[in-house]
Amino acid sequence: MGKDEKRLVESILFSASKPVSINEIKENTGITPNKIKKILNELIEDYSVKRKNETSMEIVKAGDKYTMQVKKKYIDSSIMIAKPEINSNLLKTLTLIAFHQPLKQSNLRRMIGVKAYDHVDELATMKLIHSKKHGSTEMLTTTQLFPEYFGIDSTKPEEIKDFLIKKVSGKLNNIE
Amino acid sequence: MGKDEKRLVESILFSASKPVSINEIKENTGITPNKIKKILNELIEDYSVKRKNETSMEIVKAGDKYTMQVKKKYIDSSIMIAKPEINSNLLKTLTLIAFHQPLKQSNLRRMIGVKAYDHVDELATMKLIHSKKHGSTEMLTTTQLFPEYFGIDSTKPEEIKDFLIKKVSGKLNNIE
Amino acid sequence: MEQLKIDNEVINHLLFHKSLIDEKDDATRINHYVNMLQKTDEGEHISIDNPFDRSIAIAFELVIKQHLNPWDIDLVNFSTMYLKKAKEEKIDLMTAGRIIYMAWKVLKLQSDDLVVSMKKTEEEYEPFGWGDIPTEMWLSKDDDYSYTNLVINMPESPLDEPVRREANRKVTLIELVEAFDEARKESEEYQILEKQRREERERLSELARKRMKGTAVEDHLEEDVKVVWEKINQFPKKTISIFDLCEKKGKEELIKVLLSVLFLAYDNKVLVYQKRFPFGKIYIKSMGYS
Repeated sequence: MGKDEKRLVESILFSASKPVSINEIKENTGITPNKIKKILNELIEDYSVKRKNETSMEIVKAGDKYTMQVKKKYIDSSIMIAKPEINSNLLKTLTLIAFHQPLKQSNLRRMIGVKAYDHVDELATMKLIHSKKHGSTEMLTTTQLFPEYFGIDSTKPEEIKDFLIKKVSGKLNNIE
Repeated sequence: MGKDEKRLVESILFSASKPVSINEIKENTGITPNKIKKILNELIEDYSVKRKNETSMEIVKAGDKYTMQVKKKYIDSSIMIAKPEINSNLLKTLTLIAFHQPLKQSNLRRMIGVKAYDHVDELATMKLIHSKKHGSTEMLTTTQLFPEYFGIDSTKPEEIKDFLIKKVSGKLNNIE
Repeated sequence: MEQLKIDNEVINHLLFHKSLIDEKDDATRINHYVNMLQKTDEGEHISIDNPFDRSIAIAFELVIKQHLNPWDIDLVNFSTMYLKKAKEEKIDLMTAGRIIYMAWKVLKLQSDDLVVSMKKTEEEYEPFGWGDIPTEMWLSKDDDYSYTNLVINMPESPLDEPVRREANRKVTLIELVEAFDEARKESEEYQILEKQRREERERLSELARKRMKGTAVEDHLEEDVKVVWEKINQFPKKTISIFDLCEKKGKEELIKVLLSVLFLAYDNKVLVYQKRFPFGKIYIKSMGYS
């Protein structure tokens, strides 16, 4: 039954606690990849349009994967119970790396000062950025985990950049 | 607004990933306990009656707490996609300790290398193993929680050992 | 042409290290090496009185003559060549040996425990190549500049961490049993490898001991190692930072402590690691007497 398959995919997204790939969904449900793609698009639409006011969750494409998460609007209350991992200064540094990537560590140092080194350490430990030796400095890029973690619908640097620009202007408008 | 409060409570149930009490919901949302109770009953009804065929999740009362979970019907496919609470490297170390117990930490070091120290720390924190000073090293044994956790019908080290050997030699076929 | 590039690399390498240290402190020494290097480049043969400087000078000479990349030196080959060269030059083998010996130890430690795990975590995902590095400064583009400033001065971060479930499940019995089977196999393999490593280590330290026998360096080093080991044992925590072991802030003490810690790591008394290589903080984890 088509309807049941949709529920099956939904239950996977709910239980996974992390973004899942179409392949992982296939392995757990036996549904064909094409059908899974169709179901996922339906689910995204159901949550964001049809049931918009009747749910506090959303389903989003995150990198090449899919995930169920709390809508932004309700994050403030639920964040207390789910404990965020990354403090806001670190998030800013990550934003700069993602925006300017590939970014030389020495340039990051010029942007934010000596804390650059600690931040790079931490972000690399979280596997959100890559740091690769290049002559006497390190070249910083975001990893594949980055769009997955933040629910960004692209793995392309240029599109990630667009996303980040939108985010900044969104935040600035909210403040005013 | 009433509708928004309902969504707020729902987002808490979703993100908590474990049963939460009315008090915990109150602390995170500021809604009064009486109202929370009302909202929870509405949510239970929404998921189980109104939206019965449009969701694979349900909200249930578990003791004095409330939780959002996958409906029984969909559990079989979705359960394995969640991460196990003990990661596979740690699990391997645990089985070695269970098999060789009482096992000197220094011998564990010889079996698996320096990661032994971190693993012992973690397993002890999870209360799955005991570590007791013995001369210059630590003596490792499994706790009572170990057989409980895995549903092994014995607390005796010898029987646990037999169990592991039998299961492995049975080529994993007889376990059910 | 190629030769010239590598020579420049060596000088860059030195200048890079110079930029990392205090102006007064060791910079004069590095300057000295740079001068030395430029002289060899001009065909002048190195003749220096200080035995330590001489052994270092030879190291540089080797790197240049053998076209080695100073950022990525194969220490095994390097040590062989270096010792041969040191003998030819009638260099004080005690100092020369010490340099190689320490380098070897660090390398051994890294290859024993770190390389394996590093290989595993390395990602294949590489959206950029070296050609993608912008040649102009980020400051030179208006948009980039203003974006950077906006982000830095915002009261909150533009990125929000999404809230997802963090649910996990219990381990199943099948997983337990499979893990046991794997653990047994891995442990057997590990022990075979460990035996080979031990034999190799013993062979090497025997070699080094012979070389350093009865020297002043050996005596000092042993004393230093003893003191540092006692200090480590006084800490209630198992994991400490290398700075916890230094009383003053001087570079000399730091190097002395680091050398001792490397010896202790080599003897399996402590575990030394960095969260990030090469400039991350150095941590030391005591492993007791076991």
